[in-house]
Amino acid sequence: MSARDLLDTVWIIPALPLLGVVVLLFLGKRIGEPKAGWIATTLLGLAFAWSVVMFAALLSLPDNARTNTVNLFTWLPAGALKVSFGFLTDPLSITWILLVTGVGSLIHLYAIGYMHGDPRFSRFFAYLNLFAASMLILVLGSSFLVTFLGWEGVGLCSYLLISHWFERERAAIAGKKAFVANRVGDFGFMLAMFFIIGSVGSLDYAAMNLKAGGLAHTTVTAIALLLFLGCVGKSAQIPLHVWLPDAMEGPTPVSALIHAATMVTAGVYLLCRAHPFFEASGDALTVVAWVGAATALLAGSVALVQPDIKRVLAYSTVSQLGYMFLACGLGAYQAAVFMVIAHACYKGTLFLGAGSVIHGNKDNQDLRTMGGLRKFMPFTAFAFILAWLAISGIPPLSGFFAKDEIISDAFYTSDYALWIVAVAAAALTAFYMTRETLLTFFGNERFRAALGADPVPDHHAEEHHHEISPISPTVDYGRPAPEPALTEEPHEMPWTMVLPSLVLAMLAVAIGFVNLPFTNLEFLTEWLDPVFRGVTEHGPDSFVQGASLDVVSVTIALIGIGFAWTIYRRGLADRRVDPLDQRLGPIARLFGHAYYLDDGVSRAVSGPIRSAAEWLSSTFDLKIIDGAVNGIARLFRTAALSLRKVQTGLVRQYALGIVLGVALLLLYALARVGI
Amino acid sequence: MVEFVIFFLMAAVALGAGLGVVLARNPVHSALLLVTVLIAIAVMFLLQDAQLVAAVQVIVYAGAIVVLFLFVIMLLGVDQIESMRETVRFQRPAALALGVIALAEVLFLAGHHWATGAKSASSGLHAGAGGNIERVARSLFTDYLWPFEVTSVLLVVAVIGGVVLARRSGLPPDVDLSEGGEEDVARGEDTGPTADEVTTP
Amino acid sequence: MKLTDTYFLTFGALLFTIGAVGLLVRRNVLVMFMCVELMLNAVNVTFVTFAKSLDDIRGQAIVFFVLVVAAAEVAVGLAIIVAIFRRRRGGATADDIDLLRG
Amino acid sequence: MSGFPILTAIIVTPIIGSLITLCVPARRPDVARAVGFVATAATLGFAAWLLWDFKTATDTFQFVEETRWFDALGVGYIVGVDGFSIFMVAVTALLFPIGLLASTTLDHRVKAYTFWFLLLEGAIMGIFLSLDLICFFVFWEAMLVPMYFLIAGWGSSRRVYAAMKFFIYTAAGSAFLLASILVLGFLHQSATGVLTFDYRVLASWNGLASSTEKWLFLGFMAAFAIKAPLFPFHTWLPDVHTEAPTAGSVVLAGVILKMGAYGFLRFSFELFPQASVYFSPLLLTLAVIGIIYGSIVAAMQKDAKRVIAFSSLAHMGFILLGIFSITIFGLDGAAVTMLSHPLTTGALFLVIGMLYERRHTRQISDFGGIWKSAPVLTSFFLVALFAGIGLPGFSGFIGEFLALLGTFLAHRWWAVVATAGVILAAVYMLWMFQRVFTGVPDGENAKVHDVSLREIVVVVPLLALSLFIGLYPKPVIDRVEPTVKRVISNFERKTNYEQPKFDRIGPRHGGGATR
Amino acid sequence: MTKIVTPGIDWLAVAPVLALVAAGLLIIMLRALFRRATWVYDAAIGSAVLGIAISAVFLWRQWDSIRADGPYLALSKMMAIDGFAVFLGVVVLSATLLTLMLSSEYLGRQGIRSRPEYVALLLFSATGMLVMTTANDLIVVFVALETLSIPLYVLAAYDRNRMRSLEAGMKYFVLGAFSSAVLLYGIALVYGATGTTSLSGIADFLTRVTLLENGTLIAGLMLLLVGLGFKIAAVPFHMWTPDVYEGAPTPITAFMASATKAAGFAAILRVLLTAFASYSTDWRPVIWALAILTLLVGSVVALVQTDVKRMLAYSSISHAGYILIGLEAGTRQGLRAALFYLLVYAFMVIGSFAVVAVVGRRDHRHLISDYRGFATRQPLLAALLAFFLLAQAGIPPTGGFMAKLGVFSAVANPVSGDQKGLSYSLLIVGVIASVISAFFYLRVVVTMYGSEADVPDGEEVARGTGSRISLDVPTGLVLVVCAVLTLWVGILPTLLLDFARDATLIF
Repeated sequence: MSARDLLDTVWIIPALPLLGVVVLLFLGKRIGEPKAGWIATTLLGLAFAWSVVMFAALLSLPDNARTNTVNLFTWLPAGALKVSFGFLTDPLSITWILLVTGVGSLIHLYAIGYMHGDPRFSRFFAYLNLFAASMLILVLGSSFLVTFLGWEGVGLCSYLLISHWFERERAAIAGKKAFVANRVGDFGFMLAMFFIIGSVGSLDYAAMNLKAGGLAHTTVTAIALLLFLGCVGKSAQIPLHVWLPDAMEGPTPVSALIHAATMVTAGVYLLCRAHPFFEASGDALTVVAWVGAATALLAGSVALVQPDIKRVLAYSTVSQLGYMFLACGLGAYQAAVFMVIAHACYKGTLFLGAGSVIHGNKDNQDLRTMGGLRKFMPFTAFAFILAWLAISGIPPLSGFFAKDEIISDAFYTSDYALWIVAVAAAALTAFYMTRETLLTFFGNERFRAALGADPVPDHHAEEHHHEISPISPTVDYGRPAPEPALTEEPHEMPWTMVLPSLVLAMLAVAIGFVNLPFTNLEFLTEWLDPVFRGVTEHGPDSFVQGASLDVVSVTIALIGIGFAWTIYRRGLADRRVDPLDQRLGPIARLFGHAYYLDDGVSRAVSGPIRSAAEWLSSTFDLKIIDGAVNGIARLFRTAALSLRKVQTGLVRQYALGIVLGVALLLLYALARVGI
Repeated sequence: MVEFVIFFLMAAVALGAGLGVVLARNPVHSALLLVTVLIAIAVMFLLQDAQLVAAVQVIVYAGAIVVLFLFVIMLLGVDQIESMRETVRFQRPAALALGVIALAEVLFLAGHHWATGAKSASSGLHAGAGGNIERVARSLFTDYLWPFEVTSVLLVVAVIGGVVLARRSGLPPDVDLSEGGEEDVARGEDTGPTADEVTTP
Repeated sequence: MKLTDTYFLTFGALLFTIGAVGLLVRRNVLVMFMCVELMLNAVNVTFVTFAKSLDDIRGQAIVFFVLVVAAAEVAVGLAIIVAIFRRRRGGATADDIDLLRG
Repeated sequence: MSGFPILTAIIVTPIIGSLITLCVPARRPDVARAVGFVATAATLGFAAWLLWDFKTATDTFQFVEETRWFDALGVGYIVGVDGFSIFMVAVTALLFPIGLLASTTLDHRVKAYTFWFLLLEGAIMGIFLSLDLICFFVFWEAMLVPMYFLIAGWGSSRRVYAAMKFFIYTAAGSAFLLASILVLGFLHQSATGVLTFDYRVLASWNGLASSTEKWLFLGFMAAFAIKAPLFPFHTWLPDVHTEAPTAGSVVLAGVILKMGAYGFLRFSFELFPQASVYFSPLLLTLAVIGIIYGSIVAAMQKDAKRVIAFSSLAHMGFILLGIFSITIFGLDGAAVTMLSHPLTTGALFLVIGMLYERRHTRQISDFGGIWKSAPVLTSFFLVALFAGIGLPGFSGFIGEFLALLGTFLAHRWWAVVATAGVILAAVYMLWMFQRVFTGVPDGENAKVHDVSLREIVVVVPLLALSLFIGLYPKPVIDRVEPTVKRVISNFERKTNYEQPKFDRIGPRHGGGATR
Repeated sequence: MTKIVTPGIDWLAVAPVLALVAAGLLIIMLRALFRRATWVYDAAIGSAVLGIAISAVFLWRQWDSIRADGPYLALSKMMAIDGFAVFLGVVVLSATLLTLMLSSEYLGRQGIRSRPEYVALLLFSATGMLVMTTANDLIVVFVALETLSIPLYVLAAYDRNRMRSLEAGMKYFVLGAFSSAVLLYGIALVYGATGTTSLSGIADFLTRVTLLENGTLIAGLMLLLVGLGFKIAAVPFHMWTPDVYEGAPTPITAFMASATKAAGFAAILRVLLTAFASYSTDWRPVIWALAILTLLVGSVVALVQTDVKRMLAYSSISHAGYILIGLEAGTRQGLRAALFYLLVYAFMVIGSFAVVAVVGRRDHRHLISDYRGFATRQPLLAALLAFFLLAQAGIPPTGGFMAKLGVFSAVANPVSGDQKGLSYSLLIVGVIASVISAFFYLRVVVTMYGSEADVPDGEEVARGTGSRISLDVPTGLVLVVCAVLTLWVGILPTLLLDFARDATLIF
């Protein structure tokens, strides 16, 4: 069996979780609680194993032949268009499936513990598996259309998983919001596909690689920007990022898997995959870079003041995704991929940690009522702290290498404005992550305020997962901190939750070594090189330049950490007051409300847009259009009623009618005869 | 010239009496004026070489039909002066106007010489043997044999109709099996779904 | 001055109009019937005049049919009136009979 | 199967069934139902057989049967299928037994209900199979009566108004259709001396003056645009949908709306190719307005059925968009959507009907939290919802994608606006879903019981089929496309219309910029 | 005095008429001889049926002879024996027979007296109609018109206990007499202009002679149209129709709607297509205008009626409009369509009135609201009424559709180029009117089927129809015959279409 034959079996990878979906959907109830989770996890684990096999198989090929397409069947044969349902294996897709299956498996495992006691346990895992399958189809697809299938599939799963606790209104709304925002992106994706068919004549990536360079600039820019719109939606870039913070209404494993590690990076994947269009356009790249940079900065600033443990992470994710887009916009696709991998590890760890904290705090997510938890949850705290250092860019952790490469690339391409933005965002990152870590695990134990109080009868404790409170656990900026409701001290999580955190934390520490910024040690870059052949790379002019830029990065990170340390070292003196709010004043409110973008949109939607639609449906449709229809009927009726009045019942008037007829006919005769 | 005078005299009488029929307030007077019209017209028939028709006009029309009218007037006891006030709005002016218009139209259409047809060769007014009576008879029994026969049915019908309708019904007047509150029903009636109901939501 | 057909025909038209208008303006059903008789007589005049001008005896023969029809109509018409008067005494003008309308 | 008049069998079987139903005593509703099931199942069997035997390689009409009906007007009974009609027949045959099965909860006047329902099926089959214009019109008009009685007899509160509106509105359109058919036939007669209403003959005739062609096109359009419905002629649709019984809504949305689109495809295109090209911008515009407008108005509805009704308006907009793009992709897409929409919307209506049976209300505000009390039912709705809003993997996506693609290639900006409808579809459907199914159920909503086996049997085939077509549309497209190509080549032969070139957009040589 | 030689009598030509007259006279004699006998009525019906049967047999013989030897004129050219006459004769006889059957029990149920005379009058009226169908002379037209009308005046007023019936008779009489005077004046003018009253003679004259001044002729033609338009209830000469149809005994209403309309159209078709064929450019616009007015007024005013009979009266006005469409086309195809329409319409309308007659309330009102929930009380009758109404609305597969298809195709296929616009516009108005008319037919159907939920407190039930319905055998037979024929023509129209075609071929 040759390597290529082996690679033809790549379909097994998405098929495994898909099998899980079928099994769990139809038999989930019967399988019951822990087993359903184990089935899902095992299947994804097997997929990971098979991904490793695929990786090895691909590795065994010479590096310029590391691509293999397997067509399963003809999906859409319409007219001159033939779209196959096919899978493409190349270094890019292999990287992503390793990531998806690997991180996915860990988070599945984590979810077994996290979702314990949930009434819809098996369904949750069915959705998770469906998500994994969709994501795998997305990255393995051999054409835009197959990718789009996965693209929409992950959107669907995102919707279902965010709304998993649909009893909570906010969860339901958040799911809807996510889907709709993604649809706005899909609008771009679909139009881009039409453009591609119209210009390239095929949706296959192979055809794209061949022909993209030969297209007119306007066309290729239009394609690139429309695709980019899709990426913006999926990867929560400005201005479509609004759904991601709300998506935190979903269970935390979902946030970790979908809204941090994998799905949101699909936009980056698509940028990488469709880079020939972007490269051919050039202008589109500039747009990508600036949108990415702006997102990194603005989302970072919003994260500064958020009181909710998950929301900080959500805005952080948006910000980090901005870095990845910035990298793509600079043409540093390998750097973007590197960042994706590193981010998946450390952000995954952070989310899992946050989940554990929330779990251990009776669903409380408010940073202001935590503090000092490291004593109660030592493993969790350990993993979280490692990831915090990684994301803050402390060498030699993975975050340092990944982020530093992007920031440096901005410098190398002489986009100094971008470089400054990137550096500023890095400072923000260091600050808000430090703030979160300190408020959670260090400082005064603010949750204790409740422990002294009357113990609340605890008969709900056993089944607090079963009954979902209709109030959202996430905390909006400006909402007063809730009274702590803990009736016992926080506790460490079971091993199913701790183990994945620790493994991911280790990866977050170590994964940076796959792409060290030294010649011959850039394993990842070289591995991906066949995919991005033809893309100009920028490197440091000299070792000194590179080294000094690194120093700048680290310094900036340390400054951010230092600021946060001075403010939050002892936690909060008063849990109602965040000192940062006082220092920043009105700017804090601006940050806290995310520049009022959500408010503005929702005010517009519930205000003028909604009343316009209301007018359309109640006045225009019913009164004007239907009114015209009924008006015709009424017209006839009015005519009938007036004609009916003529029929007086008086025979003499009837005779008058006859005479009138006589007079008219004779008049006609006169006209006819011509007198 | 004599003919001329007779014609105008008769025309004036006929038209005047005709107007009288319309304007007389007592139906008996109308009937009597109708007789006058009929006799004046009979004279005109004589002017037109229609002797038989003139005779029949007097005998049948004046003698039978108008008498029938008078008979019914008396039978029903409506031989009294009635109000001439018009209760229906615009009926009179409209009737007058339309009548005059229609008349004017006919006259305009007819122009100066009404008849445009070629003279009939076969059944001329004076052709053939015999007098006017015989010639009319010949026409009736040859040309118009079929309608002539059909009129017999007409007369039978008239007889039956008269008998059937004028026969006493056996019910006292003004008591109607069905009439109970008929007027009421006719006005504020409960109707089916009106067009409004089915056209508007 | 010659007595032409036109005089007779115009007379006929006038009489016809009087009859027609009379029917429109009178409420007494009996008088209305009389007006119909006026109209029929006007037609008769017309027929007889045309018979003369066309030199066609058939025009005179037609008058007989008109006569018969008029007689039959009057008989039936008067019978209907009698029947109506049997049902409702007094006030049986044409305007009173208006149950059916709309 | 040579010689067996299968098409006639498809038309006549339900009609015979209905006549048998008439003979069933009224106190035996079970027997009437059984007759109904047998008749519809037999029809489904015939349809399946037809589908099996349908040849993919040819673009002519198959299984043609031809007899003279009455010579006085040269009218014949001519039936045949091609790629456009085959799937409409199939989906009709599928929806009727399902509709009947969904109506088993009905407990009054079952006999009459079954009678009308079967009659309706026969008439609809006749519409899709007739190749003689008069014959077609007879079925087209006859279909109104059973539908009218179904709505008026078994609808909800304002059924009288709705039934009347449906009847009069559609009859108004078809009146002009009849006039145009007659004028067309007689113009053909005076030009060629042959009086016939045989579609195939008239379609191959090319002797209409272009102004005449436009007028006749408008006459046909009056009927089809109302039935479809096209934007300003849609107001009967929500009223009728809301009031009709569940099975009525299913058939209405599934098949009857498609008759308008089918009419355009079958008749307007080949009979009046020049006028079709001439009017296509107008119709495209109306279709696009329909998509956007339908979506916006759907979002604002308070009645769940009205939401779906307006969503049908939007979906029909996609179909008409595909049709009037006059491209192979567009027509393919329209044909696929015509097959797909009955499946998804049918399922949606079925689920709404089930909810109505449980709660006796369709007001969105009366619901809440159904997902908790009836999770399987909700899953059905959810799947149908996503299938309906064009999620890839379901049939709706294939259809919409191709329709939009065709439009994009021929008329770019219309497609751009129409694609925005994809966003709106998600908005109104998910908003309704959120209000009806999510949240904590209270009172009555908490007592809603989940689906029964019968209800599963009713819904699952539709959704499964939608999924199958979405993942493997090849069998459908293979059967549709020869006919599509025939129509397109007819356009290219008779008019100076040209299919947009496949990959004409912006090659670097040749002007550079996109048009 | 010379001997008057009467023309030879063509006995076959007059036989159908004679058969009816003989039956009528027999009834009168029986009635006169056996005044108190109760069997006279049965005997009257028997002899009437016999008379109709014999008449029909002779019509059939005429048909054979016409097919063999072609049409001919009889009795000094007063009669035209042709396919047209036979076809409409069949319509008249069928309508008469069906009316008779409908009346047989109705009279007793309504307490109407003088029943044998009723039958006789019906036969005499039919006699007039048969004469009308064969008329080839304006005088025959006039005499026939009176012969068919005067019995109808009496019959309309026949229910003397009921003021409405008398009122109907009175109105019909006054206006009928008035309009026949107008008609007669028209005949006089035409006679004056052409020197003849014979239809074929007028045609000869008009083709032979080109009139320089044809004012008199045109005026006469217009007045003829007024008189004949009155009989077919064309707008604006229609105003008697609703009142008379509503007031008259229901079988008589059915008779008027079917047979009288056929006879009226027989006259107007013959006059226009035989005598004035060469003047078609003059009368076609008039017919066009009358058709449009008739279609629209008839169907629009019917929308707001509350009484079923009155609604059907207006609908019959609009049906006259459809037949006028066929006439307007002025072609053989149009004539054929008009004839076919008349035949089919007769069955539809008699069927409708038959149901109405059966369910009539004791106080003789027929409010649509009385039909509320009728379908649940009398499912069969309701179904039949619905069927007839839908047929009248022109819904396939019923005869009504085929009839409308016929007239529409006639105007869709105009002969001459210059009047295409007129024809096409008529086509449009026709189809619009058919939509409007669907509305009011459906209103009744809706009332019967739609609203059984809101029936009744007890009072409503007592007032409502259907509680005391006794469907007698003859009426049942009428319903079945009408329904079967209407459906049969709708599905397999060939036989009757061919009949209509042959009737016009040998015109």
